[in-house]
Amino acid sequence: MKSSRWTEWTWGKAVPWVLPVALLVAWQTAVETGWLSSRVLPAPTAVMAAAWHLGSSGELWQHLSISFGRAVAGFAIGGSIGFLLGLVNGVFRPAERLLDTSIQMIRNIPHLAMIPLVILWFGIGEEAKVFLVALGVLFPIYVNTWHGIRNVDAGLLEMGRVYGLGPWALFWRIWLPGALPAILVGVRYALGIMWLTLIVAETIAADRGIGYLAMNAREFMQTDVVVFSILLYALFGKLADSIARFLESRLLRWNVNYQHRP
Amino acid sequence: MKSSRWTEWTWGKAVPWVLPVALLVAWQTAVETGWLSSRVLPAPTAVMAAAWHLGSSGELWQHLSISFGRAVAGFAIGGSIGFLLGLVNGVFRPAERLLDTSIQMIRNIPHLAMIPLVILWFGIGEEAKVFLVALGVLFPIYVNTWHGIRNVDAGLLEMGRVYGLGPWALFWRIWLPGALPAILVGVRYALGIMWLTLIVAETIAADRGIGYLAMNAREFMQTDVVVFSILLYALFGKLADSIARFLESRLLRWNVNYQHRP
Amino acid sequence: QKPSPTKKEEGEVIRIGYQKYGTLNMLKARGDLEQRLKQLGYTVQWSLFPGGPQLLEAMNAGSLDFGHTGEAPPVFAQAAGTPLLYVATTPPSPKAEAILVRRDSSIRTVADLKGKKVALNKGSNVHYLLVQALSKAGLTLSDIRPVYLPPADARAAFEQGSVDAWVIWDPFYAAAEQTGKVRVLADGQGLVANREFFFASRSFAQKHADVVHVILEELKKVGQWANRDPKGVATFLAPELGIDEAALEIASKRRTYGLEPITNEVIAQQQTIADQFYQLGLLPKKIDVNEAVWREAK
Amino acid sequence: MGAGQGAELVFVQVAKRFGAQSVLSGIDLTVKRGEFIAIIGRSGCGKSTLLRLAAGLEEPTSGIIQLDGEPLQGINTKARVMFQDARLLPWRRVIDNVGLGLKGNWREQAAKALEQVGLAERANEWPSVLSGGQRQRVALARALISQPQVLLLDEPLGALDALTRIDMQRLIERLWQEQHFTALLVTHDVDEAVMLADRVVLIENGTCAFDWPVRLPRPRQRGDAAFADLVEAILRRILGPESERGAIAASSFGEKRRAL
Amino acid sequence: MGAGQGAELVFVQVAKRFGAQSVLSGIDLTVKRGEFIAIIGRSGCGKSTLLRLAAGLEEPTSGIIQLDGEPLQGINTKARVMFQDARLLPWRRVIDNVGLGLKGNWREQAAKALEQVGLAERANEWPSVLSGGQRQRVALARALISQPQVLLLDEPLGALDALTRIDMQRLIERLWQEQHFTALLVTHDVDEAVMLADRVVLIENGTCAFDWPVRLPRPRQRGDAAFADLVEAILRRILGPESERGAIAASSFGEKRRAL
Ligand SMILES: Nc1ncnc2c1ncn2[C@@H]1O[C@H](COP(=O)(O)OP(=O)(O)OP(=O)(O)O)[C@@H](O)[C@H]1O
Ligand SMILES: Nc1ncnc2c1ncn2[C@@H]1O[C@H](COP(=O)(O)OP(=O)(O)OP(=O)(O)O)[C@@H](O)[C@H]1O
Ligand SMILES: [Mg+2]
Ligand SMILES: [Mg+2]
Repeated sequence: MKSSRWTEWTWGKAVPWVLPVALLVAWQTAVETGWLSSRVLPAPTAVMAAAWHLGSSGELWQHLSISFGRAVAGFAIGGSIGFLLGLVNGVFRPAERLLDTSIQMIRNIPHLAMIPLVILWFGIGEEAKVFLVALGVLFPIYVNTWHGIRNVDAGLLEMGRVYGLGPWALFWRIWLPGALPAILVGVRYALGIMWLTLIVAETIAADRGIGYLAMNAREFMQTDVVVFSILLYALFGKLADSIARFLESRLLRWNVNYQHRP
Repeated sequence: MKSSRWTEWTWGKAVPWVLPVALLVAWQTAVETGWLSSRVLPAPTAVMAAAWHLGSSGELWQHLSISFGRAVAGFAIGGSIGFLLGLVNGVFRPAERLLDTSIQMIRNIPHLAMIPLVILWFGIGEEAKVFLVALGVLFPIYVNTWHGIRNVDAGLLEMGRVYGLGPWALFWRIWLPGALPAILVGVRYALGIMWLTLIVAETIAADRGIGYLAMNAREFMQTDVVVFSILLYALFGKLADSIARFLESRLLRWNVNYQHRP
Repeated sequence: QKPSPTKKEEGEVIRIGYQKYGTLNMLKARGDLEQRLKQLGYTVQWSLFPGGPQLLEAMNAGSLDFGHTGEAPPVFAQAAGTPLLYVATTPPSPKAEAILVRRDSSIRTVADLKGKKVALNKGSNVHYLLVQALSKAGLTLSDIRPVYLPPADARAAFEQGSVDAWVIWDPFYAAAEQTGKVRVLADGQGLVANREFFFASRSFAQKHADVVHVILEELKKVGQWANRDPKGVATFLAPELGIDEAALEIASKRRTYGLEPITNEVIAQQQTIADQFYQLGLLPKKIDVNEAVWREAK
Repeated sequence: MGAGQGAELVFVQVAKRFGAQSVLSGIDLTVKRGEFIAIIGRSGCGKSTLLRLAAGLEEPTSGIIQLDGEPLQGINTKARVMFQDARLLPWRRVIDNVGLGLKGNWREQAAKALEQVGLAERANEWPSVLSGGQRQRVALARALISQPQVLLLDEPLGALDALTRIDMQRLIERLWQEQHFTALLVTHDVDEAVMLADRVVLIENGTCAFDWPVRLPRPRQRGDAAFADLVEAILRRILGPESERGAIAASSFGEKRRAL
Repeated sequence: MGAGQGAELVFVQVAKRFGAQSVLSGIDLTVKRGEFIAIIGRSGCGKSTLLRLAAGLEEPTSGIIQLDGEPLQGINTKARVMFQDARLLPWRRVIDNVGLGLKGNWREQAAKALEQVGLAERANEWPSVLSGGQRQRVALARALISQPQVLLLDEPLGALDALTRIDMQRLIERLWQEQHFTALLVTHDVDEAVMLADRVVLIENGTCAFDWPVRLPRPRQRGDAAFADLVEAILRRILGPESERGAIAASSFGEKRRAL
């Protein structure tokens, strides 16, 4: 019994890593057998060496901590605005009429094209970078919140109103929990976007940050650092995913669809 | 009766444009009064002139048609893969265990950082560009399909199985329509991403395409064209949104939450 | 020169990468090269790149046979092991890059830059120019506050007042001058060479030396034309770049077109740049430029 | 929300159409303060619609609904509805569902209400694991606990067995006697209607086709002859005496009772 | 799926637990080919669970379920279930819901089934606009049309008025006589159970506590003395003769009937 539980646990933890590890092994083999030129794609060991170098010099942690600050600030701002807009547009049709088209239009403007304008508005300081992250995070949260709110069971809402719930209680007891599965999908997506946007944001006069690290390495063709930063992003993706899963498992316990989760 | 219908119709059509038009007017005024330097942000009229020039020389249509081709190809490929992955991972837990982490990791790698690798794999031709678009489109479709599938009413699925529906019928009659609202949110998002990714993809040795147009203009500081391309993107956003809305109104007629739509 | 068709595979493709502002762009527009290579049984595939680093990136991946950049990108590419070979260069054009300040700025000399924010493209030609200019004024990079921005962003930051000075090259330099709102603090004269370089990938140069020669010949012709007719160059480039013809004429006049071989002097200049970048910590390792120079097997 | 104070509800020529389909056409009904009315009628005749109108969840196509003399506009804040489907919040525990919208020490009250409907030990479970009848009882507890002025019950005991049903009927009657709320009860069980109501109203063809006052003293006894007569009369009317079905009904329900 | 051929269903010491909670503990029940069994019991006693076990939607914690002599594994492909909640697909029209899973010219059959449940003219509407009883009838039509070997009905007529209910009972009986399927019917209406079933099984404390064979000839008459006696006996047993409730029950249902 105990051992089978343990097997189950390892299975749950290990299986997701099968594919990434297999890829890593294949890659190392390909480089070692010379099938892939190490100039073109450095071996994992070489990438590790670059990582070690960055890490031990303390440079990496500087990059990380500064990016982390930007990411969190941007997420907080963009996430809240997106959430509020999604909420308002999901609940009130006239608001949706007025705002949705404009939001969908802004959403579609690439950050890269927008940079000159962003510099004009915010200068080259932290504001510009945080603004871009916020903008990137805003839309997935907005779209999914809107969708979640729109699909809250109308019968439950009727029930809530009949039972005398005020707007506030209605929101906390019905709108929000009803929309939560969709909102968490938005959060999951936005946590990824948060890091993604940094790579663009940190082309604006940055000399720290992992977006800077990546783009600078690309510019100077330091392939090992480029690949390392890609791995770093991938790990952040995994991290974001774990956070999202954790939130889901905590907040959606009532939902049979989210039960039996590892 | 008839006139009130007409008013309603115009209201429905006009309101979404209130904000964009107001912005446009404010902008023109700001430039004309000299509050905003026209070199920094050209007046809407100047942008119109640039648009007219690009349009009448036929250049614009070349850019558009070539980007359109890439966008459609990328959307078709990435959309189908994302849909299939979302489906498989939504339906089969073991598949999700195995694949989801990897997908979430890849999702988080910025295209900009990936370009060196993409060039290695696909060269600098069309494949590389289509690949990037496909990659960009894949994830919103994947995440939302997965979410939609995961949240299909378990009671209806039980019913379907008891009524002898095979896997195929179960998919067409229950999984798919049940997940459709969420999938359409993914489509809505992906239609935007499709154009967004092009701006990165078309930095890879492109000499046509609207991403190229935007980045080239940015490079050579043709502010009017930069702004025009931003407007173009915004219009595409609106277009994508209209397509998504059209699909929703056609496919989700049964859903009270999507009724009474303009 | 007679073609010897037996040697060539029929319809082999020569992949050339070019940028909008440079000699290859004009070569492409004139179409002479295609004509000649067609006789030799080759077709040409042109790929446009937004900048030198991207072009060399493609060459590194084996997607390009021939290309051109300024003087800084190949240094980094070589450090990364890109199999490129310097095949030719142009005469120096030191006047084609400069340090700019706003017209009403209180900064009068390079020495006044101390403690000021200076926008520049990291690791580019102007990075080297700035280092040279500062050292002549008795300063180092750590005495100023460098702000690394690509040209378009830098201009926005410069005009918005986020930075005090801007180190930039042509044609952006000329375009900025045209606005009448900038003042030149110093240009590259006496500081840098500022050349354009032509490269072939190692394997291509080995296999198709003859083609390299053909390309160089054609480049030479184009260069001669450009030198004779800077106005023509401006007229040609204006619609391509979307930059004012007058500005382009200025830019065209202050650079020298043409083709020069990679002499030991040129190699030495490149080596100095590489060593400088290495000292600044931009280059991860020392390189030997000499190793990347095309020397035809006799 | 004054407990012990029912509200008066008056329907004046109320009609309701959905698109082309006319569901109710001219309902005239006065429900006095604290009166208990049972509504019966065939499936799809508009009983739920009538309750939704009274709750302010639908607007009448024509006619007026008056609540304590004032025309009803928007949600009827004096009313609580027990819907035909349970409508429990899946993300709240059973006890939280019962206490929804209550203030003060609602947890104690909710626990007591759950005990009254026989589900005390299920208080901390998710609604999704309850059986159909258990869900219905949770919804009933939620409706009863809220001490409304108007209580609208839409087939509240449809999924319960005979024994539990009798218990619940008693519970409803007791609370009604304590709190004097106005009650509208939709039911398919004529016995239940006669057991609880002051008046039984039959809806047919979109109007109140018939109206039986129930003048039996409480607590009512099913064994009572007058009780049985009334049930029989109502069944005769709804099953239709002429038809073959009518004959069955009469023999099955009515005549046996009269024979008592 | 052979029409006119019921399947045999045997429960051998079937137990079912949900976590710590034991719902069924040792069910022994043999349902012969073509037999019609009614299951009664208190709310939450495990009737729906028993049906779900028979349908293969739940696995027994212990014990075996045999279908035609073979142990049941996975979904019971010979069975169709009418669930306690209607479970209509909201994205398919009423007629498409009825025809779900059918092949051939199902549209005609579905239209006929809809007519039999009295909803012919609602064929092309979305399920969301139907009333509770109408939804139940659509689900019933869907279950009846599928010509199963085992039909599992979970309170199929709970939301219907007396008149419609009698019609539907007739419909079920007629189809059963025509097609000879094996039927398990969960109901709270003892009258209904006796009207339709060959045997009435009472579930109590997780086991089949009692089993009344119904040996009345069909078509059965509610007016019949034997019919009334059996109903009374069953009611006495479930309401408990000792309790006050028992007394009410006896007087209300039983004695009147006996007096006939
Ligand atoms: N998935 C589940 N998890 C935990 N408990 C469950 C689950 N399904 C049912 N139960 C419990 O099992 C018991 C029996 O449920 P079941 O639905 O079989 O009752 P029932 O006899 O059909 O009652 P009703 O007449 O009210 O429909 C109930 O107490 C219920 O709470
Ligand atoms: N939103 C709606 N749109 C269209 N028709 C509706 C709507 N709601 C109800 N109806 C129709 O109105 C009629 C009355 O419905 P209602 O729910 O009031 O019936 P009911 O008397 O409660 O029936 P039951 O006893 O079956 O619950 C039905 O024919 C139903 O189809
Ligand atoms: Mg109803
Ligand atoms: Mg049940």
